[in-house]
Amino acid sequence: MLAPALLAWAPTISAQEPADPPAETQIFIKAERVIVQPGKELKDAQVLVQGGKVLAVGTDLVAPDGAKVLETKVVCAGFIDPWSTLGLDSASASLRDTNILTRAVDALNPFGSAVHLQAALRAGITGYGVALGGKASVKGLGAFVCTANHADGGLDVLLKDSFIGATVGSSGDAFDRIGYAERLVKYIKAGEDYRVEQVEYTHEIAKWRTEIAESEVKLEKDFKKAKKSRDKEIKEAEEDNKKFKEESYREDRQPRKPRFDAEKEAWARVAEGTLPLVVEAHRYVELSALLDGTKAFDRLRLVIAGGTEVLPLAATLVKRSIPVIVWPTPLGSKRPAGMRAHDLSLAGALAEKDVRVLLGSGGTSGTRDLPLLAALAVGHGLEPEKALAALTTEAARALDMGSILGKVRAGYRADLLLLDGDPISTTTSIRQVISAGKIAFNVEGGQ
Amino acid sequence: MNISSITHLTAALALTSAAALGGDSHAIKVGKVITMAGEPIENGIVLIESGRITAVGPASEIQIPWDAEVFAAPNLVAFPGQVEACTSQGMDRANESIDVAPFLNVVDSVDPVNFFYEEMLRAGITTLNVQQGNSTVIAGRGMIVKPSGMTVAAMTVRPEAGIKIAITPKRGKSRAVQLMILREAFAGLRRTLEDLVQEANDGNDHARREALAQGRDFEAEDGKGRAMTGSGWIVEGLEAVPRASIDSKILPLLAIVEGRISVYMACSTPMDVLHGLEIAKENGFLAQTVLLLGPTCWKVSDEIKAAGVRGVILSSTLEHTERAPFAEEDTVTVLPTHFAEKGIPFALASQNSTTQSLWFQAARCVALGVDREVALAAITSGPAEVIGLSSEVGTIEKGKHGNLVLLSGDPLSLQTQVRYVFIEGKLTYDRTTDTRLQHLMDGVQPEGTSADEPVVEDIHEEERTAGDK
Amino acid sequence: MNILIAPILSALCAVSGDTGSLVLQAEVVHGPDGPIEKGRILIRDGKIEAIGAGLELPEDGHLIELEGHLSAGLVAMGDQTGLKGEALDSTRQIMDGADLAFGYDKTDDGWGAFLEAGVTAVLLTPKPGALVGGRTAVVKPAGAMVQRRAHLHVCFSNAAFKPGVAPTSYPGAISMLEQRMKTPTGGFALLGKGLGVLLAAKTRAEGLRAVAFAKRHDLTGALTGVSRAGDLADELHDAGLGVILPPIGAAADPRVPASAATLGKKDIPLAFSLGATNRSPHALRISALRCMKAGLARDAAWKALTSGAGEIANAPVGSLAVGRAADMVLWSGDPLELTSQVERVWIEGKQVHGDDDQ
Amino acid sequence: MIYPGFLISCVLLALASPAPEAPKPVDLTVHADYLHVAPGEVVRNALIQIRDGKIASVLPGRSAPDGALSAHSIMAGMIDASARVTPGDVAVEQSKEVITNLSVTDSLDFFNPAWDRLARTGVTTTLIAPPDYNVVGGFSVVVKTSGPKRVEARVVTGASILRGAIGELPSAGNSPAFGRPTNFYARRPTTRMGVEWEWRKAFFDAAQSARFPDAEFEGADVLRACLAGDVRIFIQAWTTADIRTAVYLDEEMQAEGYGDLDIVIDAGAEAWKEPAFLVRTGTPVVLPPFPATGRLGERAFMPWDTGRKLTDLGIMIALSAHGETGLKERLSAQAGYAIRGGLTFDEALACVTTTPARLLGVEKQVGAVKSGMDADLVLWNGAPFSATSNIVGVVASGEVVLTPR
Repeated sequence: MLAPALLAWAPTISAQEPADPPAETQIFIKAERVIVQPGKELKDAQVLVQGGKVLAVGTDLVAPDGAKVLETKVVCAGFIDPWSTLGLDSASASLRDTNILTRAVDALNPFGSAVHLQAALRAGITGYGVALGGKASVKGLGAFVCTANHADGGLDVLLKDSFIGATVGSSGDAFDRIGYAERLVKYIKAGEDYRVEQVEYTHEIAKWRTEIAESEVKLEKDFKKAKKSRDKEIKEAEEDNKKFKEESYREDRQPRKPRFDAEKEAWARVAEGTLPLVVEAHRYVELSALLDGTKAFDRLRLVIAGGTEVLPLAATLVKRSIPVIVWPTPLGSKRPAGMRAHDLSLAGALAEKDVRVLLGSGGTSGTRDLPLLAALAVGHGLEPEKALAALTTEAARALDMGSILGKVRAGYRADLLLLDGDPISTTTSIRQVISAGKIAFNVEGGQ
Repeated sequence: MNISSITHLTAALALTSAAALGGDSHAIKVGKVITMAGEPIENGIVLIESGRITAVGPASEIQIPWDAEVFAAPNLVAFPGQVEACTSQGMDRANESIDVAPFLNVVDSVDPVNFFYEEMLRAGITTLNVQQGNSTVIAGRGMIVKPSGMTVAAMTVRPEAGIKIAITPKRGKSRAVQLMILREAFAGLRRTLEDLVQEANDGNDHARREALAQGRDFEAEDGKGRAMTGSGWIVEGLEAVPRASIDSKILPLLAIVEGRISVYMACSTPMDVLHGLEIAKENGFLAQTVLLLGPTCWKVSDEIKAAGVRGVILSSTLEHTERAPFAEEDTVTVLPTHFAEKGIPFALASQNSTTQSLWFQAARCVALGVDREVALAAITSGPAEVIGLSSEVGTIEKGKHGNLVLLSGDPLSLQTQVRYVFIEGKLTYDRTTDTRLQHLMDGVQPEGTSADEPVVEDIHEEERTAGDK
Repeated sequence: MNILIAPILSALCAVSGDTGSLVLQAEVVHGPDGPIEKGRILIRDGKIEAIGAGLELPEDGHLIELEGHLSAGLVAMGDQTGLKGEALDSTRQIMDGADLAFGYDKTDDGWGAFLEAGVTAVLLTPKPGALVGGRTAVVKPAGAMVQRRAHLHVCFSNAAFKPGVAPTSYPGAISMLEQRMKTPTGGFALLGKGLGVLLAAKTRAEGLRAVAFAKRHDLTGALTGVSRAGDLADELHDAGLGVILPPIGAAADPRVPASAATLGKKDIPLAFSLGATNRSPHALRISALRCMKAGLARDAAWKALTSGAGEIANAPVGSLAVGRAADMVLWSGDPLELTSQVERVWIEGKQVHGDDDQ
Repeated sequence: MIYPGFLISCVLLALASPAPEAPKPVDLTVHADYLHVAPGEVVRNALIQIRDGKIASVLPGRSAPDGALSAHSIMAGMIDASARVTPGDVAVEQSKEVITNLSVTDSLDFFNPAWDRLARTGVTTTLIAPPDYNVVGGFSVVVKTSGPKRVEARVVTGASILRGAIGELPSAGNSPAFGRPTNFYARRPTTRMGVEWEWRKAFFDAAQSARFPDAEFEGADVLRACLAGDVRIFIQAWTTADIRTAVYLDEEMQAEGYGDLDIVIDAGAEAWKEPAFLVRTGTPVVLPPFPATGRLGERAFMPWDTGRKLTDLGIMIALSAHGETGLKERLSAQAGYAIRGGLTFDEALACVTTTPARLLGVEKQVGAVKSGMDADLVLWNGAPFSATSNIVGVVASGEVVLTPR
């Protein structure tokens, strides 16, 4: 368990950050609107926060004495960027020598990235999924990190193994690019086989040991007899001075232990669905190749990132409930040649077809832009409610955080935004950002 | 009275040893002895026999054995030979391309005729810990040498003295990959040992069953191995495996985990330090870890203090200047004072024999506000401690190696010169015969020299520049 | 409002029986003097004939009531769309006679993106890479040429230096320009006579040199490319120059939008460019928004996207003023709000983008 | 005739508007246990009063009033006659090998953090020269290392100093012109010999142009001004061969009756090898930073007692750090090394204050702590230049640029 303990060591991100109230201090928020989750709202409601969690949400709560009271127009859950490279040391954001064992947490540099982390926090992003190596075909273990400081001042890593990141078709000709997809499928298959092999071994070895144990008991029982006959044979041998020969002993060979393979072990976790697999792919051919290839693995949890040309495959995505992390960035003429211009309308179009849509920045400093990108997506046909869901509930769910993040709900982690308007509007400004129950950013500066 | 009797005794010893060793007994008389162990001694005498100091004291109290070679320098100051706590110079090449290569040994790379040792000697450094360079993951075993002798054997003070582990990625590697390889190295070691134990046990069981079947009496061979020790993790039952039967390639790794060999850990950035300490803790070698810190690592000094490593070596950059992204002002951090204030004892490192030699580093520390005693310790007793040789070198005390430097004045003054250097009692350096120094200081071209000075590579360069970005 | 109506009616009598006119009404019309609730705008022959609340419908015209905000089209500065290879001639260092207008290709498929983003005027500039890269032009996406010769593009950044070609240095470049200004010919002769100057630079030091040059020869125009021009506010104000800000990306130094705010406070004319890399036109509104968050006043930001940009572009674009070509955008909401969609775009009264249910 | 290079900075001066960062002159009092007014002049317990960026008065035997900056020792702000803070090759016009009508001024970037760092090392005045990729690179300029980030606020009017180089650099990158040259690097000089030849040619042509009007060429006036001794020439010459060349050039011009060049050797690492030439012509030398290990630029070699040797021969020397600011490279460290090489404290002090001030023609304004001069002070926590003392404070034109901790 390297991550939290270790990274909690890094120094506080911002000097001007207000001193946190002691963990016991309660925060009581009164708001005109509390967006519990997209589509579920409370008017003139209150939120009580304690010990890093939301203690209660209601319309008739009263402030306990000693609680710090905040008033605002709107409260909603902190935004989540499921697809970021924020906090990585600059070199590691664009690696190519990664494999499934490389870990994003090993490249997190809270010292170099303080400015960007702070900017993201101020923009309302309280948590993000981070993976290595911009275009590496296998990026390795992605982590889930918070933008605000850990209680002891460092980066707050909620999950050091949140997902596996991969890329398909980042380079090469059409055939190479499909090749990436096929290779990915091979890896997963290998992982699956490896798991099977291990299970078989454990059965065999258990069986072998019991059999041997039984025969051992028998041998012990027959030992005296055996000893007698041996002594007898020795004597006989001496008499007709022949050389005494031990009778040979045979038993079933012990089953061979399968050679340990760290990479296959990790791929096995992907195959059995304990780790989601986030694959960046853009072109139709590669996307369909990937979807076809992974059909067989029914426990695999696939997430598509980018997905520029994924629209025609919407049906499949819906059927297999595969979410798409859309990157609604105005690419302009920098868009890769031969890709259709979906960059801004894609989110809306997918959502229309009931595909689970997430929004990601795919960048280091870009993370702070996520709310802007969401607004642009709305400006191109995504329903505001779906946009908010993409930034909160859906993102949390896709990265195994659904049970503690993304909602303003009792028991959930208190990552909250206090706003003076609609969360998705770009003219709204954020009054306070609460992370793990502490005021991590306050527009008024002080407490 | 007491003292004189002792000296009689030593004299007697000297007589016998003189007979045996042909008079290996020296008395060095100087105006002042800075022992770095207690108050300086005016008009002091240092007695050295068979390479070791047998007595130190004021002339009035020390009786010189009749057979001792007396070296009188009433105007000079004796100072302990300085100790270079970790260097990668003086080897034919500093790095091997293999990532994990603890089976290598710098003994095969140390180059006795390298200019570097001459330079170090000239600067008054008499003990050097030579470790592989930083472009590695787990390096070969290093050694401690003295800058004199024509063969590595002659130079050797301690063989097998530590292993370099680099947390800072080796050239062309990323942090994530570097750390993956490092973790995998130890995880691999553990798996291998576990398998060995398993095999050994299975082997024994089979032998026993065979004996039962054949009706023989069976006494299980108890493993000639040694049980595993260590504070990180332990593989039970390793005693069943004779150490000799373990692949010699991984034995040094086992030595690390069992805490039997020092680790010199190269960390150029604070994040490296955090990862490094974690890995050291996981694998139980924190206590014999020495950190080689880049200029930015002051940012985690609290964690370093808390971790309780064996030692800290500062890079030759003593003042760190950086401009935070989007900031208008530089932030300047004075490293030695910072660590001194945090109560973390540190050793200094030198880059070259002139503007960045150890004594000059110490002088700069004083200039930057470090207590004079602390600064002097950081180039003598401090580094001796760090390399685990404090009982042998670093101060002028009875029982230690006869390593001293005779200076023309205060050790930290610009005008002071290194006049003579004694290593294990032998006069090893004499400024009056140092033609290359005359060349450097006075522009006198020594006959038959190609006057092309060695280029001493600056191993801390990238860190220094890293800070300023 | 009556003041407005009177002349219009007379105008209508005058032009009775011609092709007819069009009156648009929107929830809000962003006129030259600020937003007008339930504003109306009268268009004839592609020109704006009147604007105001409660304009009466001339009998030959018909009224379209629109939902959302109607505003002038945005003006994008410093772009090379449609210039293809023409963006920079590498054979010469000084091309004061070269008109980018000749490189303008209205058929370029890149223009669609501009209409999608509500941009109706674009200032074409050469890529920096020559000391004097040519004369800029103002065009409409897939439409007409508005201004063939807007500025002389002079590059004060080190991008202007090529190995083996004079000048190789800042001092060399400046003295070369000084030489040309002594006895001006070609483009230099037109400076101040209708032709503005576009001073391209990157660093603040280069900016200072550029501004000093303009001041010495009292040239009008704008400084472009200096992201932290705010630090030069006094010099800029003193020399009466405008500023074209490079696109403010996600990674941008927070001091960049802050510096825009500084310029705003000093009333220095502002506009946003798309940079040399042909960013998506959406970058314009995003940049403006960032500056607003950093303290640039709302109407200053809006001006920088429209009329202010028009002035710097040295062309009659970016405003719904009477007499101007009817280049308009219908937004689903507040144009400075990224969630607002571009519903329709008109150029010279003709709808060129959006669903046409006329 | 004004040279275009200057014209620009002059115009800038003309329109000098109060720049945003312009420091409001603040009155300041500084106290020193030991004040090194100038080499050889020490005042105990001195109180220095500063008004409008100038030193108003120096009062001996005073105790430090509350709130006054104070330090163990104080000396004048240092002057580096070869600071080399330029944007690099874009600071010198290479389209001709001899450039006389341009100034490096038009390339300076005062937003560069290097200036603050330089100021914090106690260097308050510098000579900035065009980099040495040309034979003659144009005019240098004397600037302050701190103050408003505007040229007009930083430039100090001193001697007009032309910059040139002998040795490898001016010919580096040039290639002989085969067939039709594609760019101007296909030209002379391609060797040291060529460089030497270009120097001669330049001055010979200039001398001719004085006699025959039709021999006039662009920039000849500047070269004539050099021959007349009105413009000083800093020549970079590392090795003894190059130094010799420079001296011969001067003597040749005299012999021909063309005039008398006012030459200063910059980076004269090997001046110690054949000092006779320099003694003969009374040519001053700016020494490069001392070598940490091995050799210096162009494989020149400078022993640590160079300062001592040249001073004994009466050759005027200044020290330089070439703009380095590291603890062990900065100018104050160079003074320390010179002392290690045998120079006395006062000699070393002169080498970084009064002497460079004279070489730059600004000795009336900077280089000593006297009333009326710029309030440029370096505050030490011990004896200046000693290995165990450090610069703890710096005042430049009355502004505190490094505050004692």
